[in-house]
Amino acid sequence: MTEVPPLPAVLEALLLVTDEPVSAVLLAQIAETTSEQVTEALHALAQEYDARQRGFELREVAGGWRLYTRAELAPYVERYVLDGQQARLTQAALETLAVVAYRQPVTRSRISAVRGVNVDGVVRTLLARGLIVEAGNDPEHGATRYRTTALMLERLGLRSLDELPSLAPFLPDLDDLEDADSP
Amino acid sequence: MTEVPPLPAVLEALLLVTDEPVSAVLLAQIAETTSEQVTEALHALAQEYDARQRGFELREVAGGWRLYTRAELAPYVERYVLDGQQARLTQAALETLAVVAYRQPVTRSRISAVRGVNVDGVVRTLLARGLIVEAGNDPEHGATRYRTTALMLERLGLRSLDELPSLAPFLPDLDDLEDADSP
Amino acid sequence: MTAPAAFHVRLEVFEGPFDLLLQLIGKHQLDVTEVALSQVTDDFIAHIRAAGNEWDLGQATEFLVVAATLLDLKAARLLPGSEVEDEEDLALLEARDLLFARLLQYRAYKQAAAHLEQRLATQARRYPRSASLEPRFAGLLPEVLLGLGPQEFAALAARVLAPRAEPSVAVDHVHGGTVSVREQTALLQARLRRSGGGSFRALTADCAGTLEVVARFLGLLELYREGLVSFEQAQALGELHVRWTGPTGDEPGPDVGAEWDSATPAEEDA
Repeated sequence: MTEVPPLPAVLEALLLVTDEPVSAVLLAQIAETTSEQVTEALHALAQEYDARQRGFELREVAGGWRLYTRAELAPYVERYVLDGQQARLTQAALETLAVVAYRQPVTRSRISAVRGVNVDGVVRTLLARGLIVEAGNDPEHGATRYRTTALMLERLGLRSLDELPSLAPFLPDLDDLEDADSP
Repeated sequence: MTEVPPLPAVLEALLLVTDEPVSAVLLAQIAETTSEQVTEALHALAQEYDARQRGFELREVAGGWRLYTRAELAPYVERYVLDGQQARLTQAALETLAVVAYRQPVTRSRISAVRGVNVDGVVRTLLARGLIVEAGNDPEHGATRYRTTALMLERLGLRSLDELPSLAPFLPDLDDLEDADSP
Repeated sequence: MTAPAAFHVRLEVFEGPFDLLLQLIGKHQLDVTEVALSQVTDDFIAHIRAAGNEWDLGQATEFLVVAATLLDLKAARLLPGSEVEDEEDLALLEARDLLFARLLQYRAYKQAAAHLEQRLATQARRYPRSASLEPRFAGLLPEVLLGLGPQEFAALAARVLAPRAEPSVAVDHVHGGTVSVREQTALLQARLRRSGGGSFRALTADCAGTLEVVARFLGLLELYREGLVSFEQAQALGELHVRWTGPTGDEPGPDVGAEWDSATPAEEDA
């Protein structure tokens, strides 16, 4: 990038990919500017969203900034959440759940490594759906680890983790993979 | 709510809470309007985001709409979401994906005939990445055929396969190739 | 035919015979629609030689098919009076057109692949909104459905957890003994000289493996090029008959097939 993009755009991009409040200090680090400038830009954005009656609003909560849906629109969001579509998991969520089920207890970074993508959002979704829970910290790095819940077993129709089918029959012949041109 | 909120705001709120591309039809159901109006409003929003150089953009991919960070801001987003990078596909995988995309449903031997090499390993890679799936058997020889997935469209940022550029100008008359295609 | 001594080919990354052929055509700044394929035949054969025994057999066969066609076309150009006269010539023209068509087809997909690559790269720089619900809505979520049973779940897990291969060149190389085209050609010469001819089937009946059959086939092409044998084939894929048309005396025949054997720094003449 030859030209430095405008600060508000950078902030919007960062806010879009997180669903946890982010501090102005952290945002300033990433945007390579001062937290004063960031705070100022965030306030301006919040005002602009309000003035233009956007569907989202920018609020400062618990020492961080986060995008929220506008309160007046809650009935629509509720309808969307209650719609049957939300009962099922996305493919990304299912795959992440599968990794946790077979590798538990497992940290987010390990899941990311397996899936090749950032899984923060998906892990939060699985937590929110009660399919996984935190299971202490990794003794080495101290990172939070996750395990599956009784609800997850119930949804699969299993009594215990011992009943999870072995992966062996499903794993491709490793010889076959040797000349796979991959990632 | 006494007053009906503006459609663009409703759509923005819904797009903020979704974690996969949402179809205009579903959005219309929730917003209680027609999918034509929704589609029109979505296009207008997408244009507005572009014109105002927002940090996010609204894109139609794989038959649905989803908010994305603007591509130019990737360096900042990647600084924040460190493990977000996706592994790149090899030339072999790209070429194989191209043949599947344009000739689907297609068997492995037909892909081999086009590329002049065995493609078993690459096909497995693409299957494992979820970019292609099995699509029944060839009625003549019974060989497994493959097609591309919605995930492939999403990764390419395509609305549908129709958006792929036409191969016709580059292709020799396919009738001449019948022999070449069945090794 | 001389393979220049200074011909040092650094094997570049290429995927299959068509890819290689396109690269070579590009290197000669020739247009694929007009190129006389015989011009790049030497380079192509040189690449095959340079790869030594680093070949995967499945790959090698495709390369050899293309190489054989190229040699054939080249030989036809070098032979005097190569106007279309008989069925052999017609078959050669067909082979050329087919090779052209496949090459053009491959090029089209290669261009499409480049387009996909660029799209993937751009799209990978856009990060999607993927958020869990705001706390006030989380309680509303309907009971979650997995939509699959234990077996399907395990299959999914296996797919996701399957080890990804390292990006590397093919590792399952052919480790069979090296087969010398030159030796096989000498053997064929001696045999044909004695018998005057025979079917390809008979000439390869004592081969120890596919590689030897391939080597003898290449040897026959070389002998054909030298004008020492002629071929007869009643129909496509039918029995191939080889007839010795060279001298029949006791004097040693020409050393043919040397340019296939990269291991021996053989004569640089022809």
